[in-house]
Amino acid sequence: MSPDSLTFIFLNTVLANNFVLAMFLGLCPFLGVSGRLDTAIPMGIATTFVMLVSSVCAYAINQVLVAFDIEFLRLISYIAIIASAVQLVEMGLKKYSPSLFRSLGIFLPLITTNCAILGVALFQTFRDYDFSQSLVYAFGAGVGFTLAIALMAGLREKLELSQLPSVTQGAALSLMLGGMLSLTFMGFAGLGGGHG
Amino acid sequence: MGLLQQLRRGSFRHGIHPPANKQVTAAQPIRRLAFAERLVIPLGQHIGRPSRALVRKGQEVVRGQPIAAADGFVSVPIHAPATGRIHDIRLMPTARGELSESIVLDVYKADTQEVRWREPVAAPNTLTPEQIVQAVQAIGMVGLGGAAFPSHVKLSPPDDKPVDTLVVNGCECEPYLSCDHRVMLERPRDLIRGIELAMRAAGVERAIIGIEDNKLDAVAVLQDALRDNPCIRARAVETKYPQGSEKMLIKSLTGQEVPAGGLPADIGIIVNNVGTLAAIGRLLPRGEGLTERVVTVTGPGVARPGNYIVPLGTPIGFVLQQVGHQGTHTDFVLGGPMMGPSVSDLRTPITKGTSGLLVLNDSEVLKETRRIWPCIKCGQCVSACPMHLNPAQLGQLAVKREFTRMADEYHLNDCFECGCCAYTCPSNIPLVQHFRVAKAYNREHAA
Amino acid sequence: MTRKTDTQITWKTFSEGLWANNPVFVMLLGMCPTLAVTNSAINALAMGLATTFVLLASGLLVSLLARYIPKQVRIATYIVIIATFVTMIDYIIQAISLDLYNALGAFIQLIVVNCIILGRAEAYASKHRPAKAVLNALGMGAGFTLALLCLGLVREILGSGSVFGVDLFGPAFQPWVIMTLPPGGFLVLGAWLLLFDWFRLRRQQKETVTGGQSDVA
Amino acid sequence: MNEAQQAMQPPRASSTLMMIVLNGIAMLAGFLVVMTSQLTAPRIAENQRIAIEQAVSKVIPGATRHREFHLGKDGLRSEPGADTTTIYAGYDDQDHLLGVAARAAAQGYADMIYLLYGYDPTCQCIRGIKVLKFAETPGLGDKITHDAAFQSNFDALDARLAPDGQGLAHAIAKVKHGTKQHDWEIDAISGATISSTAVGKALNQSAQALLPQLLPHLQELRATEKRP
Amino acid sequence: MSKPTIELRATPHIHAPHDVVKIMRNVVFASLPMAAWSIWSYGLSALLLMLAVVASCLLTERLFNRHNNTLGDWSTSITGILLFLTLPPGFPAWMGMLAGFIAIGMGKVMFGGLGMNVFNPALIGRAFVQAAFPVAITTWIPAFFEGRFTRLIPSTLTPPFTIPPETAAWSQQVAVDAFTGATPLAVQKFDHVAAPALHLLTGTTAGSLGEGSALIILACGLYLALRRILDWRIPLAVMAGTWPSAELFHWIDPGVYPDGLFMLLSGGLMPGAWFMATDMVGSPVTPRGVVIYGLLIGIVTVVIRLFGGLTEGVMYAILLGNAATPPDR
Ligand SMILES: Cc1cc2nc3c(=O)[nH]c(=O)nc-3n(C[C@H](O)[C@H](O)[C@H](O)COP(=O)(O)O)c2cc1C
Ligand SMILES: Cc1cc2nc3c(=O)[nH]c(=O)nc-3n(C[C@H](O)[C@H](O)[C@H](O)COP(=O)(O)O)c2cc1C
Ligand SMILES: Cc1cc2nc3c(=O)[nH]c(=O)nc-3n(C[C@H](O)[C@H](O)[C@H](O)COP(=O)(O)O)c2cc1C
Ligand SMILES: Cc1cc2nc3c(=O)[nH]c(=O)nc-3n(C[C@H](O)[C@H](O)[C@H](O)CO)c2cc1C
Ligand code: SF4
Ligand code: SF4
Ligand code: SF4
Ligand code: SF4
Ligand code: FES
Repeated sequence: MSPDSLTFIFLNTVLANNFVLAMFLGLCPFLGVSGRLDTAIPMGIATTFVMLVSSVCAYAINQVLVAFDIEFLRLISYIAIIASAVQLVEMGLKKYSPSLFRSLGIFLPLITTNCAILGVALFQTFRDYDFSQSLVYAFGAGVGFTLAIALMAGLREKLELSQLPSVTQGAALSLMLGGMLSLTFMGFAGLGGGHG
Repeated sequence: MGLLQQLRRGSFRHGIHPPANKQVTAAQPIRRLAFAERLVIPLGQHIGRPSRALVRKGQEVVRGQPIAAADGFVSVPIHAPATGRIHDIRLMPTARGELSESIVLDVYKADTQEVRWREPVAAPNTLTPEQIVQAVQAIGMVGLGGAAFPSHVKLSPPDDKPVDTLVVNGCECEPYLSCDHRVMLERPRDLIRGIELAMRAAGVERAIIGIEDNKLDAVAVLQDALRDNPCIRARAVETKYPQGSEKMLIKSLTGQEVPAGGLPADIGIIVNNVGTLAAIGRLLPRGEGLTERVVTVTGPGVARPGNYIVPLGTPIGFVLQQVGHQGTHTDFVLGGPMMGPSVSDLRTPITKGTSGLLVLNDSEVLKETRRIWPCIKCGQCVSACPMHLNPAQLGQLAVKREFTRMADEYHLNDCFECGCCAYTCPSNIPLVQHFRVAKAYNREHAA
Repeated sequence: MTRKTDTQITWKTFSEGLWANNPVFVMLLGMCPTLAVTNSAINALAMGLATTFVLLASGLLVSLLARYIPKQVRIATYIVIIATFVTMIDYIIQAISLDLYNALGAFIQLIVVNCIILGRAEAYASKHRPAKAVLNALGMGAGFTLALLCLGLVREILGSGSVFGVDLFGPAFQPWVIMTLPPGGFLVLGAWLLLFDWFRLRRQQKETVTGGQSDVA
Repeated sequence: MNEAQQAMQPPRASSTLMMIVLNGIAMLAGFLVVMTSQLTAPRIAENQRIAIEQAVSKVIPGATRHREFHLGKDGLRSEPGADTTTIYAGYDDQDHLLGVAARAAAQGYADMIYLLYGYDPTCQCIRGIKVLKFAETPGLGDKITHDAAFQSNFDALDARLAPDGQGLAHAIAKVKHGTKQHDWEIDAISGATISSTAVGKALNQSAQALLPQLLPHLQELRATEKRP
Repeated sequence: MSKPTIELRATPHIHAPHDVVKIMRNVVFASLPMAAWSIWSYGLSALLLMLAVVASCLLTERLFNRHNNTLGDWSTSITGILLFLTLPPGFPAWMGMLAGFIAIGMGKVMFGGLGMNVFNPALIGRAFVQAAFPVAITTWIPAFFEGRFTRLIPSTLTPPFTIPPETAAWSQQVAVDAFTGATPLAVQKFDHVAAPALHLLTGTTAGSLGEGSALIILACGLYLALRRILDWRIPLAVMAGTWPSAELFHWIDPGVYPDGLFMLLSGGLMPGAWFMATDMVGSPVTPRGVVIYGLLIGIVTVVIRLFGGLTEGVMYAILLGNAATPPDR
């Protein structure tokens, strides 16, 4: 599989280089909003959505920046554009699909400023992805994030019924769980890579 | 529980196979037990409103005489189990755990104790359905299978729920018990008469007697007696606990499922225990009240186990004295080992719903004093639960006192406390106990 | 927006971020850079200093300008300010060492979204005088750097057998590769938190002398 | 975060002060950023140059200076174009062309492996590689950067062109550890077969594409020899 | 008749004869033949490693669980033995002990002990050392080497925290003809030569200590399945996930991808399916959940083996299965 192919980019971002478990992006929601499956999954979906939006925005704005040779404004413009785009999307949702807004809307402002979103924008730029690659990359990142946060939420829900020792009841447990999940995802390392 | 077996014999999914321990008692004919000096007759022996006492302290009564009257439709009268004098009417311990209003009767020792009081009845085959229902109530019949639900109520289904099938429950799936087995062997005529009366009363055309296949002799006896009666069939079903639970038995015999939270009547079926129908068949034509019942007295702690006809109200202490018992740690169980409650007070009386008196002594009792481990998620309970619940999850929720979640998300209220889950649990988690607490809590907080 | 009247500068202004409200260990903020770049002590230090710089500069600017910034665009303005300083430090690190820049990767730019910085700008700097804001930012930055170093040191010692690149144990040492890999980040931070929780519980147990309650049910 | 939401909404109180402040901040931000980027630009460029120089001198033994070219379909250019490949020509002190360095990349065990390799036109072989960026496992895959035995594969890795000039005579490929027989084979590192394979793959892909394009222009590179 | 103590008990008054201790003890017994085979194949080194790993597990459990005695339930010993079986022969004892410490400390005690963990403790231990010491854990020693009962593999007694010595040369020197140090999976993956099924069945190939003979594993697993100690659906579902997916790829390109039987019999699939996927603590409780879980493990294993960077994927697949086990139903 060629490392530039869309399938590879997708699988690689979802599994081998999972945004959360291997790239350390989006950890705040991963640790903070993974208490219950029924919030984690909408959170994941909302994040995926915002990633797609910001990927498109970042791709467009980067074309402009490169054209005018003002790359030093990249960070500032990315963050401003992403924030406003998400804001627009949120307002649009509220107006045209109130039901969708109710399920995803509460997460949108939370997501605007997290590293995973900006990470998608920055990494796709660093990797010189073209438009379709960028989109697939953003989608893969979102799916990977959703997968990780859903697994985490499932585990934490299960543990809710355990009699945990008092030492491990806090955030430490979440981190340890994250570590073990990350260990598990190491199994996917080299997926599609050049063996044989 | 292969599929083939299920097709051949009829069965339900899940359930357990505890050792039956029935051989000793099932092999012996029913015997009669002596009268105790003093009988304790609770007014609330059945489900529904307790009966109303008709007698006063000091009054003399003869055997068979009504001493308490039905209080409303879902209630039955009580008849004096022996000739004697009313000692008192007061609170006494009962199998239900709490103290309840009971008639205490001093038995005349010298009396022959024949039934001296009968309501005159017409020939049974001339009775209308209404008259049968009335008569069933008048003789104080309740379900002898354990639930003690007034039988006449079952036999008069509401008009909007027509019934077409009578399922006769001869499973006796609880280990140790064999009273129904003996009744089927020894009183098939009474049983068939009772079935016919019940069919007429409820207006059904068809009756099926379901009997676990460890009692094939009973199947044979009944099939023989029913040779020229096409409406009543006797069928063997798989020996498996809780085959005798009405929902399971209906599934095994007819393939139909009683909807969750519903009653058999919802799918046109009524279920009665063989003991109940045999008693109706025997007592109703004579106009006699229910004054005694067959009780299996057994267990490792009993010296002379067997099936005994015991006058209602006999304290278990007296029964035990008669049959002899031993052991330094004893667990007295009223009913079968899976669902019967433990009693600690030897004055507790045998009542209409008592099918067995089981004495578990040291070997069994100490074995039960086992360490409780955390749930290891082995799933044994899940594959045992006949209601297809998830006892493991329920149990964990119960520990965290998430009682409402248990009911709302995990169908706690479908659990009928059969005990299969707790029986199989390798961690010895007292699941049924957890569920009882949860249900009680939910009931209290429902208001 | 009421400006706090107390202008007293105390030790606590500084030390709050160092320990009691340590952004990583106590508030669990800025997790991504914390875990991503701490596979060696030098990276941890560089990241900590870079973040401190942004905290400090943005804190100062926000504190100076706060009273002139209209409420409606407050956050947007802060973000722009922060992004400016992040861009600056990004270039500065490139100028200092390309190797370091490559090791830290995009995480320098991701300081922009580090919750600590916006949180401090919003919750502290905008409500305090510049001197206090700077001192507090310094404390927070020091606390962040300290936490990163805690992680970076453990991960480098176990993962490479060295401290700041200086070999500790000689060539026979078997490195624990996992420590430099992603799971190591999670596990080491988890272990630190466990350790702190354990100490905290022990102290609590000593304080409230209750019956020896066992940890494990 | 809620305020973030609020803040994004169109300002209600549109006062001139607000405009001034906003503009002021934007200008300040722009000023700071531009200033920094201007101030650091020379240092950064110098850093990059040093990095490249070091890399080039490693993959082209003996090279002391290098020049950057951009190879496209229409030949060598000094400015990068849309479809050009950057190459570095390495010269010794006497300005003799020693070799040409180019980048190559392939998917390794954990992520992409980026390499610089040096091609020596005299021996028609690859004279050295330098791993620029990688994320292989320390202790295993990272041996490609420093394992002496592995590096010695590239002392003279055969990269002759096929007679038709359209590709390599022998594809560069890794073979299992200890089974190298030909000059165009790469002896894999035992325990890091995947990383070794990636190196082989990267070199092969790049050389197959680049060398046929490059060789016709070697003279041009040499032509610069005499120029200072 | 003396007055008896009357016990008041909740229903049911009788209980099935099994309990946790008996179940665990049976699993220990069932895993011993595999351990014995590994000791037969690799000699003293294997024995020593086993003792070290099990002792480390027991000590860790004791260390963290001083209040109630949890050593008696045998489950810790199972973790130890199974962990040992997943390690390569010649694995340094100190690394084995670290794995045991991590398995019990991080994989089990941290969650509250028996029954509370969400991941398979033994595999957490294994995954940790695999990521920590990737070289040591992919160093294979040929089975039945000469003098295995009189001398140790040089790496076994590596001093703590130091790099184990190279064993490649040593292996060649002591190898009995026809036994090589490369695992069948690696040989298949990199050279596309599949080992014959007979060798895999009888365990004359190199590999982890427990993956020697598929026949013995199968027998031990069947024993547990017949005694209803493990849920037979899990190993069947794992194999049902593995075989068809492997056959599918084999059908697409027989030259590169091995056939289903090879997939089933090679590597850790057998012990994984019968002994590790079946650890009920981390697996679903409902029959339907169990089948999905098994299929997932089987398919992920094939994907990792065929397309991943690693030659073996069973461990990661099971851990993923554990993680994906839903919280209820
Ligand atoms: C991107 C993101 C950032 C967050 N940042 C913070 C934070 O800075 N502080 C915080 O307390 N919670 C943070 N959270 C966690 C959620 O807001 C969490 O639901 C909330 O703190 C719960 O508070 P409550 O239980 O008091 O309602 C964040 C969550 C997300 C998704
Ligand atoms: C777990 C369980 C097991 C039961 N087993 C039997 C049984 O074996 N035989 C029986 O007659 N009734 C059994 N019952 C009671 C039946 O469900 C049903 O109530 C009874 O057959 C009705 O007949 P009756 O009213 O004549 O007693 C059982 C109930 C439960 C909940
Ligand atoms: C934690 C871990 C990290 C690994 N890292 C690498 C790596 O960086 N490069 C590599 O080629 N293989 C890596 N591997 C893969 C194995 O070593 C694989 O078995 C090996 O590449 C097979 O090659 P061999 O046939 O030469 O032993 C890694 C394996 C593990 C468990
Ligand atoms: C069938 C069966 C399989 C088991 N497999 C494992 C295993 O793979 N790893 C392990 O640590 N414990 C295993 N155990 C033991 C036990 O379940 C384990 O220690 C618990 O996970 C600890 O909570 C197994 C137990 C049984 C009954
Ligand atoms: S507990 Fe048993 S006997 Fe009592 S009502 Fe329920 S099913 Fe009937
Ligand atoms: S007592 Fe109840 S459970 Fe037991 S056999 Fe009779 S009906 Fe069935
Ligand atoms: S007691 Fe309730 S939960 Fe348990 S097996 Fe019976 S019905 Fe199911
Ligand atoms: S049988 Fe007991 S240990 Fe097993 S899952 Fe059910 S509750 Fe848990
Ligand atoms: S630091 Fe990454 S999401 Fe907060």
